[in-house]
Amino acid sequence: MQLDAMYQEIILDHYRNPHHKGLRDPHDAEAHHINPTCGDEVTLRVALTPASEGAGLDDEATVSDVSYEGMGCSISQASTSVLTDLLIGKSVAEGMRTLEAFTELMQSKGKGEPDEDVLEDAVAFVGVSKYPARIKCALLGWMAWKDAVSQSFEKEGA
Amino acid sequence: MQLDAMYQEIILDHYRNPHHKGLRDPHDAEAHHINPTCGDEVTLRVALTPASEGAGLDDEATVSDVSYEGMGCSISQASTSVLTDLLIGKSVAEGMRTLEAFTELMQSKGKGEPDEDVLEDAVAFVGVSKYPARIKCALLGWMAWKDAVSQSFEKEGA
Amino acid sequence: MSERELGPLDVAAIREDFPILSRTVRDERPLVYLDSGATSQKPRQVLDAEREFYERHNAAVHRGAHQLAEEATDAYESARETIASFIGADSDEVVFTKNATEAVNLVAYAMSNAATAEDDLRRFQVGPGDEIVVTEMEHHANLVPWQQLCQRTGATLRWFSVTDEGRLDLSDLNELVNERTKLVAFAHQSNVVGTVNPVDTITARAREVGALVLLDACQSVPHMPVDVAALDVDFLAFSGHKMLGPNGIGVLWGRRELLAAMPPFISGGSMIGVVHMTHSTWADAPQRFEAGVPMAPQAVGLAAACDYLSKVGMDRVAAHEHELTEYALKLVGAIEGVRIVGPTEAVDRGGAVSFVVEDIHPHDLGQVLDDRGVEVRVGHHCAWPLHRKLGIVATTRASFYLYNTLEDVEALAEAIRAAQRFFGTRA
Amino acid sequence: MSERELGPLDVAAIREDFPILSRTVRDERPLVYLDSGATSQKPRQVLDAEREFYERHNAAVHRGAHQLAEEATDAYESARETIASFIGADSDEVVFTKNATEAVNLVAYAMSNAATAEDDLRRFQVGPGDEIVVTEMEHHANLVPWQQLCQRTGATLRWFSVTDEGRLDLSDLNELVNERTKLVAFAHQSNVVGTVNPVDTITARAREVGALVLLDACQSVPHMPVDVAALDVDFLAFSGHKMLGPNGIGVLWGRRELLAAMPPFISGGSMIGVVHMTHSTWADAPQRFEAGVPMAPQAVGLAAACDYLSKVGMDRVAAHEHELTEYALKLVGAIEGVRIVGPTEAVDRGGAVSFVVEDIHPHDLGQVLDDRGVEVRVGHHCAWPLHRKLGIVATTRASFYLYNTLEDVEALAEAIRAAQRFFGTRA
Ligand SMILES: Cc1ncc(COP(=O)(O)O)c(C=O)c1O
Ligand SMILES: Cc1ncc(COP(=O)(O)O)c(C=O)c1O
Repeated sequence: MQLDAMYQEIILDHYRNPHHKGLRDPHDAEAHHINPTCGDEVTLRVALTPASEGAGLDDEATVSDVSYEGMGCSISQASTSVLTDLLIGKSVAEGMRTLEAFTELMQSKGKGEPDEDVLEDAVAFVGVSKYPARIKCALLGWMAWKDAVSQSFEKEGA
Repeated sequence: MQLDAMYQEIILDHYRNPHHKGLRDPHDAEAHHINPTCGDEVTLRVALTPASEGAGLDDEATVSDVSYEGMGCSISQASTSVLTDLLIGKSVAEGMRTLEAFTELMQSKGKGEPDEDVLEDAVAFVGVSKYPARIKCALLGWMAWKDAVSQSFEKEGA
Repeated sequence: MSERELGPLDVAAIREDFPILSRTVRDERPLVYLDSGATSQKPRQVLDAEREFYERHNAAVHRGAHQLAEEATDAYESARETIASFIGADSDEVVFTKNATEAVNLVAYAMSNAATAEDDLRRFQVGPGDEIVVTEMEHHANLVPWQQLCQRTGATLRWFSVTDEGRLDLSDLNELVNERTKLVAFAHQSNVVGTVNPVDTITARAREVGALVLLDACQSVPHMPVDVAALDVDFLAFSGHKMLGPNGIGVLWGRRELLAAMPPFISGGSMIGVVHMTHSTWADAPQRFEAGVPMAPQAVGLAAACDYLSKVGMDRVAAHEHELTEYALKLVGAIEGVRIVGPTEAVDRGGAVSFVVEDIHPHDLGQVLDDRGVEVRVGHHCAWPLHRKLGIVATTRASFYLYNTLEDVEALAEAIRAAQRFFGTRA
Repeated sequence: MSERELGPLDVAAIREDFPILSRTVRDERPLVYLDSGATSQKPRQVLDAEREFYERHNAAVHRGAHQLAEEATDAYESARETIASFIGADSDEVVFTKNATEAVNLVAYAMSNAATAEDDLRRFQVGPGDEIVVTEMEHHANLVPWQQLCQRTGATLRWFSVTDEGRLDLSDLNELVNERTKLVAFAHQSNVVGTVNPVDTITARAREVGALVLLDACQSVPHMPVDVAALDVDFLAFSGHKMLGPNGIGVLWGRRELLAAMPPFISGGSMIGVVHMTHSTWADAPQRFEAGVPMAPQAVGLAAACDYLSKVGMDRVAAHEHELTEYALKLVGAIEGVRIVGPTEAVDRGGAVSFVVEDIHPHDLGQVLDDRGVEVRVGHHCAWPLHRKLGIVATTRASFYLYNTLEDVEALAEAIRAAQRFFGTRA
């Protein structure tokens, strides 16, 4: 039974009791992502706070809130829930590094040795990386987050 | 060496010394046929004479002339030459029966037992029917003849 | 055919012909392949036929005069005859494509090409004011090409809706299919809910208004006897890979007089009459629609698949799948928390059984099933609008073929219960 | 690479890998296969790889989450990587089609689809006043699709003419390729006269005027090292069956940013983003251009073919064919009454050697050659305008590959002389 390795308790916990779920205001941008193979969806909002009074939105900005709504499998839902825990309060730059670490973990084919300091609960997804068809599920919320951040930046620039 | 069975002397004779070649007038219709795989062409004319003074052109009409011009392999050229010998002077109905007998021979995969009374020199083409790619060559002039005759009929009807 | 004449399938013997069925998956679990609706497995006989072509007769068909080319051409055209007769058609009405998707696109593009063609092709021309009718249960392959045709030409796309049980709602048949309708395209059998659609009712109305009818037979030709002569449709599309044949080959059957008039789709070598720099003319059908060096070995493989199915008997295949479907509807339908999506009785219904399991997402369910060797498909199965209509994001689908057994169905039901235990949604 | 490093091919060992080469034709004549320009023969390694896929990993790729689907998808995408690296490309720039003909049509149809697309796709849009440039030596596959695109859109087709030696006449390059030119499409190597065209000269001019460039690489990728990074073209099309691969698979390589922007051609499952009844969105390239269940086993076979060729070394393959071509030009060219059509020196020239024999029609010549087991192609080789230009109805073509020997060339020359004796045109 490889299932236990994939569906670690942390994942099932986040799935059953998702953190920060529900769309909230204020927000700077909202992204809606769909997994075309299964139709799973996530709508995700970010609110950013400039690093200092009067500064613009840049990599140093703080992720003041991430909220989301969505339907999908345990993996996509849990991974989005974990994402909110990880990213709220971090700077955008730190968030992007976390995204990178998570993406790398997902491509590790089950052989990744994730840095628990960076990924915290997200290390539980290492088992998912053994199932190529599920990697998209795990990344769904993360891609939406990346998209929403760059939308925030663009809006500001415009 | 199966070649001798295919290229019987009769065929090579007609190829080297074609009968009734060259386009002539008067004619009722002209058809131009091309073999799309090799580009061989034949332009063939028919002149028909009504079966009786004042009658229209029908199956009883006489094929008073067949003339042609063309370029192509020995098989297509010889078979058109043989065609003119066979069909000039016959009625259209007889001509169609000859065409039918020839077509049947071509589909016989080398096993046809052609009626020499009907096909005369054309019996020599039995060997060709063993080579599917060459059957079109042998039929090129015949198809043009059929086409020219129905064009003649149509013109008359119009 | 009477019961006695029919007799059951010898499934054990059949399974011997499919090398893949003896492999194991995950932790040495025997393979329970329930995804034939996506693609079927291939018997040795098909693989042997294809290989024999390559090893003995391989050459470019219709392009050479040498012996290999003769043999290859003969093999290709004999395959066309076998496949044609498998669906009760004449061989010059059978066009080879790469899959059913290309077959549908062929007709859709030929129709927009008719608009810019010089000849009088009114029958195929569509434009503003004209309507194309599809259904809400179509596979994307029989929906998106028509959306695109409408986009290219300005025609309007309309559709039959689907009832909660997954049947076509034909109540507005006479309004939907009307004098403006140029073509009606629909699935013979749904790849999601298994529904067999009432072809006669729809074609009868299409005939009244002079509309063309295209039947997506991807899920019928592999699973039941199909006879185009009896169907009174104009076009029929299906794929080789779903009927024990190789990948890379599909079929468009079309009525002779339509194929004769229709402008080409893909153009290039072997589909031409004469080529000048400034213009070209076309070969007769079916060659007109088969540009380039064709998939001759795949045609030979597909013919071997038809021979295999004919030898078993399509009646028998259908009866066997009916039995499996009935059993699955009963067994799976009886599990608490499971809801069958689509007809729950095996009447006018084929062997695609989709369902949802309360509180378990199909992806998670599929994962548990896979862990036990039970291979099903999860998602929208390329029928997104149908799922949206039924208010479901995704379903889990088990689909059967002649090599499946009653034990496979039991393994499926057992695996669903295991998933419920694993996720703690049922005891 | 130096001579020593290169070393000759071990043709005898290579021939062992091709089962068909040991068969006989006609009256037990050994097969002398000189028609690889039409289609190549397949080594055991390719047939084994395809069969292994069917027997072990067969499932619908990109559509399932179970283990077989995972393995099948992995095999398919790994094949894409192998094939991409064979031509120096990245794998997401490689689109699988059914043959090269579909690849060319894909671009031509995407361009007319851009005209009715909503987005700003100016780069691909053509209409009245715009020009498409081809050459007089094109295979129908790289000519008729552009004629058809012009017919659909009102654009104008123009072309480079060909000199008497079968080279492109580039004297009017700057006039022909001008500000109105949207795309230039031409063959890397002629399938009739063997000419290797000066890609750089033409693309340099195309770049000046901002025209896209499509290279028909059907006769180059199988026979010489081809590196898209070095070529500076926008699209490259070739077929699997001409390079030891299976039938039913071709490749369109396209620059990433172009594929990213280009509208789809064939639509249906697996190429979509979201599907509603009223509209759909598209997946990213390459999936956007691969509708329907793809030819995964054929992709695996083609990757095995690339591996085979890479192991031999494309430099070596090219050198070997160069040797055969030189020998053939010398031996066949020396026969009285024989005229080589195309370059008579093996410079910028590949191994398609076409010729005419005085007073013997190619069909008749081919028949005698076939009778002796020498399999060549006769006709216009899907390049009718080139033949018309050169004032010839048809030619006889011998074309070589890595499995041909110098003895094959000698058999060809001897067979031509036999034909002359048979028809009495020479002693
Ligand atoms: C130069 C050239 N272009 C295009 C093609 C078309 O290839 P296919 O028929 O495999 O699509 C061929 C071969 O037939 C060719 O030689
Ligand atoms: C009902 C139906 N139509 C069309 C298709 C498309 O077939 P293919 O992907 O082989 O072109 C399928 C299967 O995928 C199907 O089930």
